[in-house]
Amino acid sequence: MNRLALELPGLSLKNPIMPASGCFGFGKEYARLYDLSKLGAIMIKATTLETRLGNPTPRVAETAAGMLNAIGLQNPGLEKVIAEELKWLEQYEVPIIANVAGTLTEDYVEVAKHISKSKNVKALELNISCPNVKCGGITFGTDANVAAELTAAVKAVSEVPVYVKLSPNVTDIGEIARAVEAAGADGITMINTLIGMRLDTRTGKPVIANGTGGLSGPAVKPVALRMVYEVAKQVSIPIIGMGGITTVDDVIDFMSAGASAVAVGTANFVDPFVCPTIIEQLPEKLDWLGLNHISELIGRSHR
Amino acid sequence: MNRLALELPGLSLKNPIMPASGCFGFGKEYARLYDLSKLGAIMIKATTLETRLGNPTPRVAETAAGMLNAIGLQNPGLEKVIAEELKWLEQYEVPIIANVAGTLTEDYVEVAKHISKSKNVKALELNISCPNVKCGGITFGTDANVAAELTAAVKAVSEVPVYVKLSPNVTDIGEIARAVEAAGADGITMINTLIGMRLDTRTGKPVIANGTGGLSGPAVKPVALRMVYEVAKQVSIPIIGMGGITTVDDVIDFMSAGASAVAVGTANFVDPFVCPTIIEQLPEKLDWLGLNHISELIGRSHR
Amino acid sequence: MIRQERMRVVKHKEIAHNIFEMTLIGQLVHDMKSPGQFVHIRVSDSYEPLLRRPISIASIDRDTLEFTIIYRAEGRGTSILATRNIGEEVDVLGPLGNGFPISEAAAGETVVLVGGGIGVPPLYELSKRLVDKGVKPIHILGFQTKEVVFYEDLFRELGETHVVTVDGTHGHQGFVTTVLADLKPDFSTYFTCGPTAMLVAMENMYTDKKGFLSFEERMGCGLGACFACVCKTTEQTAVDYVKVCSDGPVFPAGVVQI
Amino acid sequence: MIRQERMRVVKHKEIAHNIFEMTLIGQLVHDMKSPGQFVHIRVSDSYEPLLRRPISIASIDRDTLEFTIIYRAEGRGTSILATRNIGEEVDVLGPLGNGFPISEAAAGETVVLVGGGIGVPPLYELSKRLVDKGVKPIHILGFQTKEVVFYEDLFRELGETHVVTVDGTHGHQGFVTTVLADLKPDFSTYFTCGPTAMLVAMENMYTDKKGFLSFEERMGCGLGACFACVCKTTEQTAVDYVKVCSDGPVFPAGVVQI
Ligand SMILES: Cc1cc2nc3c(=O)[nH]c(=O)nc-3n(C[C@H](O)[C@H](O)[C@H](O)COP(=O)(O)OP(=O)(O)OC[C@H]3O[C@@H](n4cnc5c(N)ncnc54)[C@H](O)[C@@H]3O)c2cc1C
Ligand SMILES: Cc1cc2nc3c(=O)[nH]c(=O)nc-3n(C[C@H](O)[C@H](O)[C@H](O)COP(=O)(O)OP(=O)(O)OC[C@H]3O[C@@H](n4cnc5c(N)ncnc54)[C@H](O)[C@@H]3O)c2cc1C
Ligand SMILES: Cc1cc2nc3c(=O)[nH]c(=O)nc-3n(C[C@H](O)[C@H](O)[C@H](O)COP(=O)(O)O)c2cc1C
Ligand SMILES: Cc1cc2nc3c(=O)[nH]c(=O)nc-3n(C[C@H](O)[C@H](O)[C@H](O)COP(=O)(O)O)c2cc1C
Ligand code: FES
Ligand code: FES
Repeated sequence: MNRLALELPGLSLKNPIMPASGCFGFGKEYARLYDLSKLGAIMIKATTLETRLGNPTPRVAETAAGMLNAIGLQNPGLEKVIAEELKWLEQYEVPIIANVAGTLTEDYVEVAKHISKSKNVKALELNISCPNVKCGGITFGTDANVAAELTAAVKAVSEVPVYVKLSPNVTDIGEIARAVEAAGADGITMINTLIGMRLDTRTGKPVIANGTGGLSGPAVKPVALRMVYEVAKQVSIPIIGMGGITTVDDVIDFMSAGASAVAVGTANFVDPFVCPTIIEQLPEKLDWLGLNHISELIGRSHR
Repeated sequence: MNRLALELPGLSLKNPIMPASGCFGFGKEYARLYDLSKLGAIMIKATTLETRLGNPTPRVAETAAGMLNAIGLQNPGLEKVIAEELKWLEQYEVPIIANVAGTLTEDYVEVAKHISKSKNVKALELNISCPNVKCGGITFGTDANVAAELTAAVKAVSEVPVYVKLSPNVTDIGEIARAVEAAGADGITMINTLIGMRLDTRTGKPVIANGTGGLSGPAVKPVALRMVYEVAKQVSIPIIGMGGITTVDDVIDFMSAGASAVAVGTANFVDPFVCPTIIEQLPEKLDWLGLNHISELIGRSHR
Repeated sequence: MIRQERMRVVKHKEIAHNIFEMTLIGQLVHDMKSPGQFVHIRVSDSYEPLLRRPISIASIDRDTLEFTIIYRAEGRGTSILATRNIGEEVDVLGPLGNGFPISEAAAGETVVLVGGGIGVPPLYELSKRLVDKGVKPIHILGFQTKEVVFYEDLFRELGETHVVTVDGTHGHQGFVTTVLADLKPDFSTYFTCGPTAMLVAMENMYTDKKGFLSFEERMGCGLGACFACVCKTTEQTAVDYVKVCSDGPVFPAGVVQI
Repeated sequence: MIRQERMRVVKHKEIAHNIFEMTLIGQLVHDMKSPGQFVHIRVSDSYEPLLRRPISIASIDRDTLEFTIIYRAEGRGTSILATRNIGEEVDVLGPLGNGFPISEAAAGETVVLVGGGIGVPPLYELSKRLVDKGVKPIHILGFQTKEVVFYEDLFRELGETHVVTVDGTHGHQGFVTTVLADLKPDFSTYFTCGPTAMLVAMENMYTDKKGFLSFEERMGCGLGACFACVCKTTEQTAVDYVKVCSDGPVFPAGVVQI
């Protein structure tokens, strides 16, 4: 028995660990470091209909136990992602979760329709929560009705289950979660980054060229955990939790709070081997907790 | 000329540094360490109509570069605060900002009416944003209309200027800021804590007895700074900025983003001398920046 | 006076499994009054970890301006503290709180000092002071297992000492209360510091005796300002609550609701 | 191969004001190929500071498995790195990126190596390799002021060396371009690393020459995955952008839009 294996809509996971979107590119760079087939899944960089060049640099800034980024959804565009990146990823035994972004509903629908046909794309992750693009992205993520409509539109065309990625920059994340569940979402991924800012103390001007950026890393873990805990109480579709996960203990915490799997973002920059390391450490942690199977962790905070 | 002196509604500040509410009690403990007259002002612990005993312990938990608290507005109640705490504080040359909390609008009004008559209370800070109490507090802080109504009701009875303390746990903090400004607020203080959670990895249960708590400390600075920056663009009343301020550079950053003064919370626990230390360092920092007066800092990010 | 001082490490060693003894030197020692007071230690100059750690004062040497703490390196903070080398500095805030009242025991009396695990350290300075005063201490020291026993000989030098381990690998087997039940000592006052379960057991066992208990609670400021470390009091008490950091950590039996 | 390794510090000293030279030993040195590559250093095991710091490889000794970096201790991260003692370990990821193409200079040719401030270090290994190959380097090294000049003698051992300081406190006064304008050296190729303003000046001065420039950009992963360090390219280029960490940090003149 594989003590770490889990089944989620569309996803047969060897283990619940996957790199978060935007923190792993399309896998090529990390494939030089370890075998990507070790991963539970891979969430690829946001894909949009057309090529995007993203925001001006500097695009990242360090903060206390965290970082800000304003990459701006840079990606080669749908066509190239399918023909080159996803094709290349086929050599690995790992399900791909395609992070889908856009400006208009039609963009999302178009990307979802095509990318969901790729052989190794087993689920979509609707990025309705990117704080770093002028329109689209986060606007979809902060209004429950808009989020629900987009979810329904994408569900109508997708050939694989659809997960919706929630923004933490809202008054009531439970409301958005319930709305997308009602609209047919198969799962939820959360959280995207908190909007933040850093100034150059000398000049008083923003360090990030874009002005604001998305805050991620250990600093946001308490906020992410609280939101996962809250949403888990309100929906019955599975949650893929993320936000500051850096250690195997963080994984335990997110699953205890109600996540069925987790994603690791920023920590990949700190330790590029963090995902395989955590996967290796998980069985021992289960022993320490006296658990047989990873699924026993899910939602134990609520019991 | 005092290079650090500033005038805000109701407040003649020797300097822009004040301890944040709840992180300095009513001053007695820190008075054993240094002369409170050095401070720009003091924001006292939230005061409610009746004595409150607060939440069960543990009430605090450490997180990455931050902490969670769920004190639950413990305080001796209006009468004792006026008769004992404020009375005792009269020996110092320092304006007091009274943090006012309650469950119903009437509670706020009642506390505001009486406490604003105290000799050394030069302004009120309406705590519409405490995440750690069952009702009142944050419910007032997440709906612009409710916040505006409460502000107007308190303004009607207060004998001193009224500052409203905003919650960061909202989709659009600018909306709330504009609403309370329109309702007559004389100033804004921000931010209160972000709602967060920590779990005991072993048991899977929350570390804080209350379940969730308020996140503060350096971890939240990027979020606080971004919100101050945003609100400064949208209102013309002054902002007292806070959230993670620990060093003199943090003070420069918040004032650059648009704060007219700042409050220091969690950092008092790390270094009880942090406020006087920052005050001492400010003139040298102004020299470094080539500025004559602290007021030149205010909002320079926007220029 | 409470001071914040960068104190120099003059001794530092592991005296039992994961249990460290650290001696620090500095002016702050001048102000250390009663055994049972504690210091609030910042283990790192960075934001990680952020909060100070409360640690009891285990012994004080006013002549050399040195004092000693004994701590278990367990979590993030104490593990970092354990890496400090001799000659390095540690940021100490203290002395804080109110310790054990020596005045409550008269010369010639017998008292029992009951410690559990990392609750044992403050009893060492307490015992020294009591002995100085002519009080006769009986020490009952409880530990999990042999590996984590410390200071047994030092306590023995001061008076009758019984060590008990939960797993029986050293001394008696059981809990401090097991030993007390067997021993049935004749004494006027007890002083105790250790896990809450132990404090409860002590209060229950000696409802008729004068006792002083040292409590632990998560802390923010350590000064009495933040209301993090509040404990409810029992009905017999005039106040509704006490703060462990500034009203305690030592309270007479019957004050704190446990 | 890119490795992550805890490497041991074998030498560490301040060689100019706030400029440190650190030598590390480990397996990772096996894979260091070209001068101009860099390593990504984690200065602390805690979350503060969180991100790695990119630092150029200044010299490589494959026989002893040692390599050297030279860095300015300025911000939070590098200041912590500066406190590392000999014998301690540092978490290094590398070697990363593509360095200067030695193959672009033929034996007997003269090349100029132009460095500014902390852009000087990678030119040292480059110069050694060029000299080994029979290429004749002319070094133009620019610094702010006398206090921060380093490696002057080491470069002089390898070839003609001109030092210039902005304030004229050491060597010539002015910028590297001031020296070049005076000197009017005859050369085939230039290699340069330093502040962006310097790179711009070099490109503008030698539009007709073959040149290779090493760029700096804020980094996340250092591996090419996060798109933090992207630079727009000029119109002459086939791609829209390049990543400094994985496509660079060294690019031929005319590739990066500056
Ligand atoms: C008055 C007092 C005296 C103490 N004296 C000693 C002593 O002499 N020797 C000793 O080894 N320990 C003592 N403790 C317990 C000691 O404070 C904790 O073991 C220590 O704070 C744990 O920190 P950490 O970095 O190992 O753990 P972490 O898990 O990193 O701690 C996380 C947070 O929880 C707090 N915390 C964790 N455990 C406790 C606890 N038991 N009590 C209070 N706060 C806690 C920490 O201070 C920190 O804020 C004392 C506690 C108090 C309140
Ligand atoms: C390819 C490359 C090679 C480099 N080689 C050297 C070298 O050999 N010697 C040397 O002294 N410096 C070198 N630098 C610059 C060095 O990376 C920065 O000086 C260093 O990261 C600053 O960190 P800090 O902790 O001092 O500053 P902080 O202010 O604490 O840095 C905050 C954040 O900004 C980033 N940052 C700050 N300045 C720079 C910069 N100039 N370039 C990239 N990121 C920056 C840091 O990496 C960190 O993420 C190089 C940079 C790059 C990109
Ligand atoms: C550099 C960077 C780029 C990101 N790009 C994307 C993206 O393209 N799409 C997306 O949905 N989330 C993106 N994110 C958000 C992460 O997927 C993740 O939700 C967030 O960083 C919180 O997790 P962490 O704290 O583990 O990093 C990005 C994050 C970072 C740091
Ligand atoms: C222990 C603690 C108690 C607090 N109590 C109050 C309070 O009573 N009223 C209030 O308005 N804010 C309260 N706050 C919030 C702070 O005033 C401040 O808004 C917040 O902590 C952010 O600032 P910081 O990061 O500097 O701590 C409290 C914060 C802490 C840490
Ligand atoms: S720790 Fe702050 S009141 Fe006790
Ligand atoms: S630093 Fe991540 S792509 Fe270059």
